[in-house]
Amino acid sequence: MQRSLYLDPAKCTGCLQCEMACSYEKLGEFNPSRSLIKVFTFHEEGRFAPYTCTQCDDAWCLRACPVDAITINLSTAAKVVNEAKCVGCKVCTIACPFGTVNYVHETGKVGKCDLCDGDPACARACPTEAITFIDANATGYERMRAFAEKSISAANATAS
Amino acid sequence: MQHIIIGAGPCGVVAAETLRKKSPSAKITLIGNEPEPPYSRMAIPYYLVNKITEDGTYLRQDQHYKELGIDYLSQPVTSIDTGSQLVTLADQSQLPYDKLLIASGSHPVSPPIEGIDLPHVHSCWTLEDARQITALAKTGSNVVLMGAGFIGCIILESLVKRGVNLTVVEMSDRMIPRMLNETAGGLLKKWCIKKGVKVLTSTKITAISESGSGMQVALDNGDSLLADLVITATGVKPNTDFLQGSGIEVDNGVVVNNRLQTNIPSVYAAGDVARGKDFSTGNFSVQAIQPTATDHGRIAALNMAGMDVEHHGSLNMNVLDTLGLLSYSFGLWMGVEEGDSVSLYNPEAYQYINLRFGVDEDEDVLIGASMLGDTAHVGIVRGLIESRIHLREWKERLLDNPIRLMEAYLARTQEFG
Amino acid sequence: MKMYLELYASLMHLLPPGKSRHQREISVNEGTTVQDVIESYHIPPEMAHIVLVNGHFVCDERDKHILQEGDTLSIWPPVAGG
Amino acid sequence: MSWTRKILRVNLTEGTCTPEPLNMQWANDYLGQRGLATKYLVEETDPKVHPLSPENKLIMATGPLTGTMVSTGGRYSVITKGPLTGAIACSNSGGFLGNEFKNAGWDMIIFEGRSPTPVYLYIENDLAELRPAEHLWGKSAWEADDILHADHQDPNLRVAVIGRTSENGCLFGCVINDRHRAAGRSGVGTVMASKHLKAVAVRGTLGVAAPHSSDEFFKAVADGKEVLAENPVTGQGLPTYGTQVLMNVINGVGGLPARNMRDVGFEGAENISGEAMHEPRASDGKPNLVTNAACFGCTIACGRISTIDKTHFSIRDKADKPQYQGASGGLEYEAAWSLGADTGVDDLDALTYVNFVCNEDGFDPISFGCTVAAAMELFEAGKITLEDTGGIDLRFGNAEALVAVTEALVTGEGFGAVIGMGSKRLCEKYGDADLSMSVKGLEFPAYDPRGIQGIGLNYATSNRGACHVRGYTIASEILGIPVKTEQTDTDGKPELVKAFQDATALVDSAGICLFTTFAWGMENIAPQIDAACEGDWSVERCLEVGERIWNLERMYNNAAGFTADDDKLPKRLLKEAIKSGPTKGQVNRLGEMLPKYYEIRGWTESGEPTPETVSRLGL
Repeated sequence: MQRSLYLDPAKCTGCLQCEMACSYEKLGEFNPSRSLIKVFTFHEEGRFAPYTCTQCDDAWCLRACPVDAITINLSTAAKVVNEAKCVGCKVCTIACPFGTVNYVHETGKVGKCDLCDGDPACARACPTEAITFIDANATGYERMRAFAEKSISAANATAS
Repeated sequence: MQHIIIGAGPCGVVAAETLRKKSPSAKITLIGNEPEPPYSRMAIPYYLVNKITEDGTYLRQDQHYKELGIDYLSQPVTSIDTGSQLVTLADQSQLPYDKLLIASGSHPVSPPIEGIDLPHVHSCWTLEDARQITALAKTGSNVVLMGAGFIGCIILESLVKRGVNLTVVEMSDRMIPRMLNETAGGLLKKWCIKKGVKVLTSTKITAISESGSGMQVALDNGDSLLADLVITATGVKPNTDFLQGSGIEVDNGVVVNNRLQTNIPSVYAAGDVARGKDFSTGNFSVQAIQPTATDHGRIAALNMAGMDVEHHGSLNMNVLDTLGLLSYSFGLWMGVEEGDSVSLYNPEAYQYINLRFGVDEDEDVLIGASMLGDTAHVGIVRGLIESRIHLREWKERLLDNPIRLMEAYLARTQEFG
Repeated sequence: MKMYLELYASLMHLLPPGKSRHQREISVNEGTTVQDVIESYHIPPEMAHIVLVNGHFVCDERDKHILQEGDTLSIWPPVAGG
Repeated sequence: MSWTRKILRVNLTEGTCTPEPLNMQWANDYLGQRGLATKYLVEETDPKVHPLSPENKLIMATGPLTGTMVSTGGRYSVITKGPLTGAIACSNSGGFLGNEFKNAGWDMIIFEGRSPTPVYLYIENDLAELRPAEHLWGKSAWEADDILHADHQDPNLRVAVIGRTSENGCLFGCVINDRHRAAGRSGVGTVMASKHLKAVAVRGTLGVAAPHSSDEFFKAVADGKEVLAENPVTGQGLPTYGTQVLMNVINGVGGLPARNMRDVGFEGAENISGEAMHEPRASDGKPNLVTNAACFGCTIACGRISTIDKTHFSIRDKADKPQYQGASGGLEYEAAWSLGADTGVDDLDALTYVNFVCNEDGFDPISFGCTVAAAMELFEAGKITLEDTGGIDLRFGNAEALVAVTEALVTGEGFGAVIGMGSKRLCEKYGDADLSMSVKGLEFPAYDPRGIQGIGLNYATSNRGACHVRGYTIASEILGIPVKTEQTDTDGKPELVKAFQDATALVDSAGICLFTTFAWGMENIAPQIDAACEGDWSVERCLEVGERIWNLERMYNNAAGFTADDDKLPKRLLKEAIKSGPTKGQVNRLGEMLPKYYEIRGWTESGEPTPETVSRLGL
């Protein structure tokens, strides 16, 4: 069964355990600035929004990559950056309309969420179940995907 | 069904792959005209600094085309007979097609000045050009880069890293004039100078002549420069010469409709060669950028496969890394008349952000942006522009502080705040 | 006899309908203990953490503490602050 | 690995920023943050220095667990000599700044001297430099925070900043970080202002290295988080109701002081309680409380994020102040008590507004509320007049007066300047020093020492003056954590106070939040320190370090001129019995507890550590 990250802003307290877990998983250090999941704070509204790649079907990043460095992990459906191939051209960072691929100065490559091979560290670390890794069909992160399909695809092309 | 795709850049390759997905049994032929397997020009700067080897520029793995059942030929196309639906190759062989995609890309153009044909004057477009430049751009070599546009700025870093004495000569008043305004272009120039590059703006090269073992480059201000290598990066033009006489309408690029179809119904055009629809203006023009090329490739292929898919236009956008300073532009980055805009300018930190908003009912819609410096989650600029989201109260907040763009995006797409 | 029951924090929802935020006048039989009230209002035993009668702690022996007419029994779940 | 082993020394007089290695011997003896920074202060400054002179130093320090995945591991403290008290000041703050310091590669920043002109410190990893802050001086903490974010075009910048009150000389100015977290007490912000240091803006991207013993570390961390999640207080009570759940509890047990501690028990308590914050209000059907919120790394998330009723008098006509129209931090229990019960005001929106202003302009709501309360008592007694207050009708319970005096404090003009002196100086000025409800010049928090004996001993002996979070015996005396002790007994309280004080000193030095101790004992904390830090950090060693820190602070105060005579409570709490309620008739019996406390501390009768104690603790 395909599983996806389900991000629920209503449950997020903004503690950033997810950012530490992500950076530890990827870098072996606690470094929120290099986390691939990011929590945004809405001060006036008193809301927190954890945010990362939805692994969208359309995969603008993958399509935009000039050197085939972004591929699909067949078991998780994650769009994964192959660091050995990425040249750091950054085209994917402007192509992804969700802003979830970022250039990483330290490596000279881009970074994005790869679902940790099917066991996302962020979801494990989240104390409030604001981040869960669940059956893809049940995820409300369809909200993001619906947004993707509704607006971006529509803007770019529609099948009639 | 026989599909032929002329051009093996990113556009052609994506089109071939899309066709294979949608038409499992169709015969697909992809025709390139360089000796190498399909590769990406975007990767050349990284090849120049030995970050990758040549095969690191290849668009796909070796066996990819074979595995997908895509025939790949490397042969220049000399002509097309749209009446009998035949493509003629340089070796005089002919290939029949049912649907044809012209994705032949573009080529660099150089200004008609004296000495432009000298052996050590090169453009930087193909892998072969890159090999030549690698051979000539050695530590301590005097190199003159003609043009500080996209291509010029992309290869700037590789030249500096190769240790050459670099002078950039740009006839416009600033660097990357098609992407940055005076403020941002000026800041980028300051950055390059800080990094040890000589940058001459509002300056033209008038002639190049041989001088001893090198060359002498004459400037319109009366000065001259010594050069072991001159690299021209003064723009590109669509590759349409081979379409002469085919009946396919060309007007500074192949004319297409919003299904990327030419005036000949069985022929489509896409990528740098096509005058596709611009998302922001609704007009048809050549964008010559990578994301548009792959958009085009995909949509043209879907239509070729018999689907009816309308292209609503591609967003003109760019990202450049010039000696470590990132610059971005999206959509109508110069704005529209009467539209609101906001900028933040922090020259000490080499940071600049400028947002542009629409007018009338779109007064709270982001229509363009340009930035200098690191911008996290920058893709949402595309998201905001292409989805035409009304920012509502967030527009005021952005006018107050444009760095809150990501918050605005999340608030308005996740419907809180 | 009449007495007052006060429930606070997450126990508030166990109060019968009424106007005051926390307090209800309730009728109990003579001889009713603190424990009897806790049980009859379905307050989970581990949630009856701070138990006061007229502001005085009833720590152990809740089942022996017999309530009097007019007493106020106040109950909180485990809470803390600083 | 736990410590970055690097400290930054900022000489404001010279304008220099110099890195130096952390003294690891001291780190082994004092762990970090509160303890370690105090050691530096003790070694580097004369205890008799004037707190607002260039010779005083101000230290911002993280703990070894700051920036790690240990729950609540995001704390930092500000250590200096406090201007309100003249005693050691150590104010602890959450939010996100501590982590950012650590990620930029610094354990500690020592500020010394005084800049000739306003500056702020900008830190981006190894880059640290003083930059001009003329454009920030005179701005509120929130405005300055906004400007710094915009100037640096960096949404991820973390900022610690002082407000206008500190600049104007208010003696209880805070250092505000992340808009509504504060190193709040003793006037540490005022010291920062005296150095012409407006703000510290930090960006750290270096990462905090993995602990040396990572398997054990993650096991200890996971165990710790599980304990917090399963404990009803840290797992449910605090996230739902925050600290404000205490308002009704403390009122219910006869421990809530009111009206400058003239009364015990406040009839308006439930209107300003945690429960009331959940209730929909009449105007828009929304509750005051928007959400709970966490500080960095915290799996409890007790923070309150609230809004003010848009129709409320405090903001109704302030369309030009959009910062009060949306959500922000507060109310927490202490602020709700000091601004509310102690002034007799039970208007939740007025308190929320005043609390926002405390955050926006960086001043301690406890000291402020208590000072206003003292002024109200003096006003009602006719010793402060309408002329003194500039027309503010400063009676107990007058919410408009509370708001007016708050706004006066921000400008620092007229009566605002008087309030800014704190209650001790204010009461002395108006001829009734006994009305200042303070110890060593620091105003009381929200627990009445007459109704709760142990906390009275803690207040009297707390090294920074009347402070609940130096030894929060309320946990035991009222809340039954870890075990219930009788609130009106004095037996066993010296031991209880010492145990809480020592444990707290350790927790405050580790980089974690004191609130974990509602669920964690030292047996949960020590393994996390042990796995993160080199050396063997047993429970025993942790407690010894805590005791060492306590004694170090004490010796600093003694050297600064404090004596046993300063370990006292205001007369009111010793003589005026509680008039009504469950604790009727009680006074604090400090005299029964203090000698025993000195004895178990290993102090002389005059309150000085004996030579044996000094030697036992290696001081």
